Amino acid sequence: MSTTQISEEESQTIVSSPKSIILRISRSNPQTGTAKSFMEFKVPYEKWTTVLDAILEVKKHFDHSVGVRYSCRQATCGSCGMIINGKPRLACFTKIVELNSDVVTVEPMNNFPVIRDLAVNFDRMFSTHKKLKPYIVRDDSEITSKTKEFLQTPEEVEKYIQFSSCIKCGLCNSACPTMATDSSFIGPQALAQAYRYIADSRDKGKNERLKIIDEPHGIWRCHFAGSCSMVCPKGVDPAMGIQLLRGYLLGFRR
Amino acid sequence: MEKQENKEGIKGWLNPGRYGIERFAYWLMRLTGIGLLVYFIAHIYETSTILNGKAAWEKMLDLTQTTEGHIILAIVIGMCVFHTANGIRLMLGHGGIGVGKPGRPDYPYTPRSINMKNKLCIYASIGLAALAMMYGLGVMFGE
Amino acid sequence: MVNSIEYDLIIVGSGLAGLRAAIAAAKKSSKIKIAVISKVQVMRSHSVSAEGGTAAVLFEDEVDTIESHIYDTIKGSDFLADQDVAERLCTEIPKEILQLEHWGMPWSRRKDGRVDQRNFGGYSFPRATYAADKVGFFEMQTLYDTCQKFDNIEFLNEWYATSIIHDGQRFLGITAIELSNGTFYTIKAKAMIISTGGAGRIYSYSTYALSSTPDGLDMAYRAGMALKDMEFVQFHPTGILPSGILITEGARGEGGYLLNKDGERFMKRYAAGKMELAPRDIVSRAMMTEMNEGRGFHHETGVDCLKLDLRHIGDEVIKEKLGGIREISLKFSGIDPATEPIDVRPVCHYMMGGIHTNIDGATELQGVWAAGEAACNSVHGSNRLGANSTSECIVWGRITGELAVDYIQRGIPSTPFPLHLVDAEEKRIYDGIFRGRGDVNPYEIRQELTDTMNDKAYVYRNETDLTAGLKKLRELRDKMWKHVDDKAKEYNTNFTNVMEIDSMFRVAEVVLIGAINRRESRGSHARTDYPTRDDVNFLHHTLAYYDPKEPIMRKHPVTITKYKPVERKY
Amino acid sequence: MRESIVMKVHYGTALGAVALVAVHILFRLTQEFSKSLQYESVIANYEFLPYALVLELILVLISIHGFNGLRVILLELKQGRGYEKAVTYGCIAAMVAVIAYGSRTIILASMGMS
Ligand SMILES: Cc1cc2nc3c(=O)[nH]c(=O)nc-3n(C[C@H](O)[C@H](O)[C@H](O)COP(=O)(O)OP(=O)(O)OC[C@H]3O[C@@H](n4cnc5c(N)ncnc54)[C@H](O)[C@@H]3O)c2cc1C
Ligand code: HEM
Ligand code: SF4
Ligand code: F3S
Ligand code: FES
Repeated sequence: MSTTQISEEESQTIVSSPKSIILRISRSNPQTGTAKSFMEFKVPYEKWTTVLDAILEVKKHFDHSVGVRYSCRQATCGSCGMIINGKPRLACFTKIVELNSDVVTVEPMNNFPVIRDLAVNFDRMFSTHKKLKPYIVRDDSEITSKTKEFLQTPEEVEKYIQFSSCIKCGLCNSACPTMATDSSFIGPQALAQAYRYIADSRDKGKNERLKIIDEPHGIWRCHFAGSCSMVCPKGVDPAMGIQLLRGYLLGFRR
Repeated sequence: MEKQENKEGIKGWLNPGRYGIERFAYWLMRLTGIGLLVYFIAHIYETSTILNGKAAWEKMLDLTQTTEGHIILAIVIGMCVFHTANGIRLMLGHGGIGVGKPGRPDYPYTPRSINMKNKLCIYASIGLAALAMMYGLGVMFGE
Repeated sequence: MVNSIEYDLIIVGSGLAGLRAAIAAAKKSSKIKIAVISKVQVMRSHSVSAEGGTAAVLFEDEVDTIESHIYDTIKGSDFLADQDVAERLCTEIPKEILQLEHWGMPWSRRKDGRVDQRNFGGYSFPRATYAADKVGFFEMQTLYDTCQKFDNIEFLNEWYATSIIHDGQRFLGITAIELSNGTFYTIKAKAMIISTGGAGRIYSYSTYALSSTPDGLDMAYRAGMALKDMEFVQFHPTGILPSGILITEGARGEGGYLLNKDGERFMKRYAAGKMELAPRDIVSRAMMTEMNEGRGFHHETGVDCLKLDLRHIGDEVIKEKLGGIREISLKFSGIDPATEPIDVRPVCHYMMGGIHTNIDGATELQGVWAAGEAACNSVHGSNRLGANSTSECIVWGRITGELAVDYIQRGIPSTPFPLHLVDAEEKRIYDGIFRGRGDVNPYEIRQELTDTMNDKAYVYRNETDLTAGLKKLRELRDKMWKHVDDKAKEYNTNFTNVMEIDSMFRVAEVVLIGAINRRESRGSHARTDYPTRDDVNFLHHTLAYYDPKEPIMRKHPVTITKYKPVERKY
Repeated sequence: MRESIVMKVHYGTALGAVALVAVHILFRLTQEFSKSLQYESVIANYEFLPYALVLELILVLISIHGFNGLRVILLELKQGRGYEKAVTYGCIAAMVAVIAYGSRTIILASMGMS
């Protein structure tokens, strides 16, 4: 059996691999009361095989019923966040070889309700994101026939572009220690987005957003543990965004 | 509820192996905060015995001025120094100072808020705490 | 009893087209209840992968003209585009770029603060509006975030639509499964917009997201709508090995070279005027020719490839404008494009064909519109220019969103809901698939099917291969693979995977039959046995209608306004 | 109350405490450690009014800071309307109790009531 999906015009070349790992997949189905247990599979890999490839290999050939969310396989859609060998990561952006381990354990992300196996429920994160008004707030945000663009220099773009790279994968929320116990905390994902829009020179919604995050389970429940930034696969650095955001509330910044 | 949300729970507060020194500092900050609060309450109770006259005060001293007492006091000194020093770092950080400037991230991404400045401050806080503890022990046992 | 819910407008598919439609509709009327249905979580749609740019004329005050954009599009299409439609695209898109800008899109800027543009294949001027090399991602984010303003847009995340219910004349609703708990629903509605995107996963070497399967096309096809021009499949010149992840055309737009084994910029032999920035069909054919004639590199995975050289562009420009592909290249091939050329090979990338619509995006069924890659309003003809697809998604997203609301507001007489159709659909998927029996692994069948498409209907095609492919496809289809081993209701991706495979067979068949029938070479469809364009016999669109036995093929005229077909040279 | 005001108080009390605890400790260091603990010298300290004032301030600031810190931790630990109310009021009550008890010592001792 081959792991690769390469094929070419003339004929399909199968590259067989001598190397393999044990993939341990966490299985559970809370809706039917099936408790968490691990299933192990021996999966061959190449130097380019990602953890997602390995899981899909299992799904293809060993057990069709593995519940896993995926789509883009190139770290842009944010579907495949999970705990891999103990750390929150994107399965499609983690190569087996990087893990330096003969055993790869995959579990659903922490701090999200599990739907089944590796798939978790994002409802709360999405609705929190919505609550923070993640859009340009100003009266003339709709164009008319005479509209010209709002000018913005490359330097002004630089101020928010990194926060704009968030793929809503939820890894940061899964890593944050506050999220580990506080189910009402806004969380790093949404806070970073609040900052993304406030830092945008076109936006005028700063005060509205600051009001929303200034509540007992708001921005103050971040203690600058920085774990969110460590796991973020896109370099968003939510920890920085949150501290800068708090700067406004503390009067360090205008 | 907690189970359903797959929360890590209190053990999720620690995880320094997974997330590094910043996470350790976070946890130490909590621990020292609580520790100091406990000491503080005890200390107020301790000092209140002064109102009951010299005998009571000295009885209390007998209780606290022991080897264990001194060790506890040294730990409190350490906690206080760490909590204070790290607290000052955090206050600056929370205000957006020393967390880096936003800008285009380049792969492989290294978050600017997790920087040497902060790490050094954490190490310094721990170092200072250790020094203070040793100094305290020196003073207390040095006679 | 089947669960039933009701909306005014349902939008199936939440890519650029679907989200733009949702905003247009919500803006037009806050009273209309809108549902956006997507089999993935809304913001995870395939559109996030679009990299290079969105074509629009923004600098009419400097050099560019809309007229030129129209002509480039038509010439790029090898004159199979409907010219009135191309004109609509090019006149509408500049406004949309500004509207996105006003909603927060982080377009890359010029020093003077205006929105910047870059070069792209087949255009006479730099016309691809870009945001580094994550255009689709940022557009999706802007639209998704803007949707949050409207309280009458409801997202049905991870709902899999299975069929369209109508009474022969008018649209009445759909059936769908909520994946998180496996509940089967009928969703009644007054109007529908199909924006289920492309179906490029019928090829195994593909830039598409793994979710880009033809379920939406198939749904419309089964409901009696025609699929148009499905034989035209675009192969992008630069996919990396082995995953097929895209290296954007923007890389060549910023000045990248394509090199063969001899270190030669071979494009000079195929399109001396435009070199690497010729339209994609031409570049891909050139690359296949180079490799077939032995001037390719042998990649360690066993296939041939060529090199995309960006070294002369410089590290800083690469980081600034091509950060995404730098990340992909470093991660997946361990190559830093600033110091080493990237291994690339033509890869399935776009489907010009789709659900047959008119210039307004209206399908043949009253109350149903189609927009985006799932639709074929014939703006791209036989070959799409890079950066014109996101433009199309946005323009027709808005148009169909507004028209659907108009239609709903005009009032629709109520008709009894044909419950027997819901029963029939329930039987089809639950008895036919979920409880199906068989011993053949459906995932292996899928692999074989997609490999066959890769083998037999790739850049260069011929009668023998195509008919062999069709034969193989039918053999595979008749094997016993229609069964679902996972019996759980909750998040049963095994079930959806098998339904996807089912739809792949019908749509792949149309692609192959269309390709067999078109005995000419036009745009992306290159027949080695008929190497020239034949305007006498084939200047027409292909329509395919569903029939349980075999698709019924028809012809449909091309709208030509000002531009007479001429030989296409770059 | 807005959480930002509470937290500003939290930071403010921390800063105040830094200064005052420094004074408190330095004051103790002016004497030899064991001597500083002797009944007479402690009483003398209390009776030195400015110092008593410093002690009172420390007491108030640290109580506010410490119990607010406790409130924060407890809020993060568990959620729910009733629980959160109980935590908030519980912390305020405990804070008031500690301040009252501590103040009693300081006031009585400084007035030489012992
Ligand atoms: C790698 C890549 C790069 C590209 N780069 C560019 C570029 O630079 N410029 C450009 O102009 N174009 C580009 N394109 C093309 C362009 O991205 C796509 O044509 C466009 O994004 C399609 O958008 P869409 O809205 O039609 O559908 P998609 O974004 O494909 O969305 C389809 C939606 O339909 C949903 N769906 C499908 N089936 C079902 C079902 N059965 N039930 C419920 N929901 C369903 C999916 O969940 C998804 O939400 C690129 C394409 C690729 C593959
Ligand atoms: C004297 C200097 C002190 C400084 C500069 C200081 C600073 C801080 C800061 C900045 C925080 C917030 C941490 C965060 O939100 O992440 C904090 C929390 C806390 N402090 Fe202090 N503090 C000091 C003294 C004390 C003392 C003496 C006590 C004990 C009574 C105490 C108890 C607490 C508690 C319980 C917390 C909450 C812990 C947490 O949220 O992590 N602090 N301190
Ligand atoms: S901030 Fe980073 S980790 Fe968090 S959701 Fe966004 S991309 Fe994921
Ligand atoms: S991990 Fe959590 S505590 Fe703050 S810095 Fe990140 S949100
Ligand atoms: S599959 Fe899209 S991020 Fe991993």
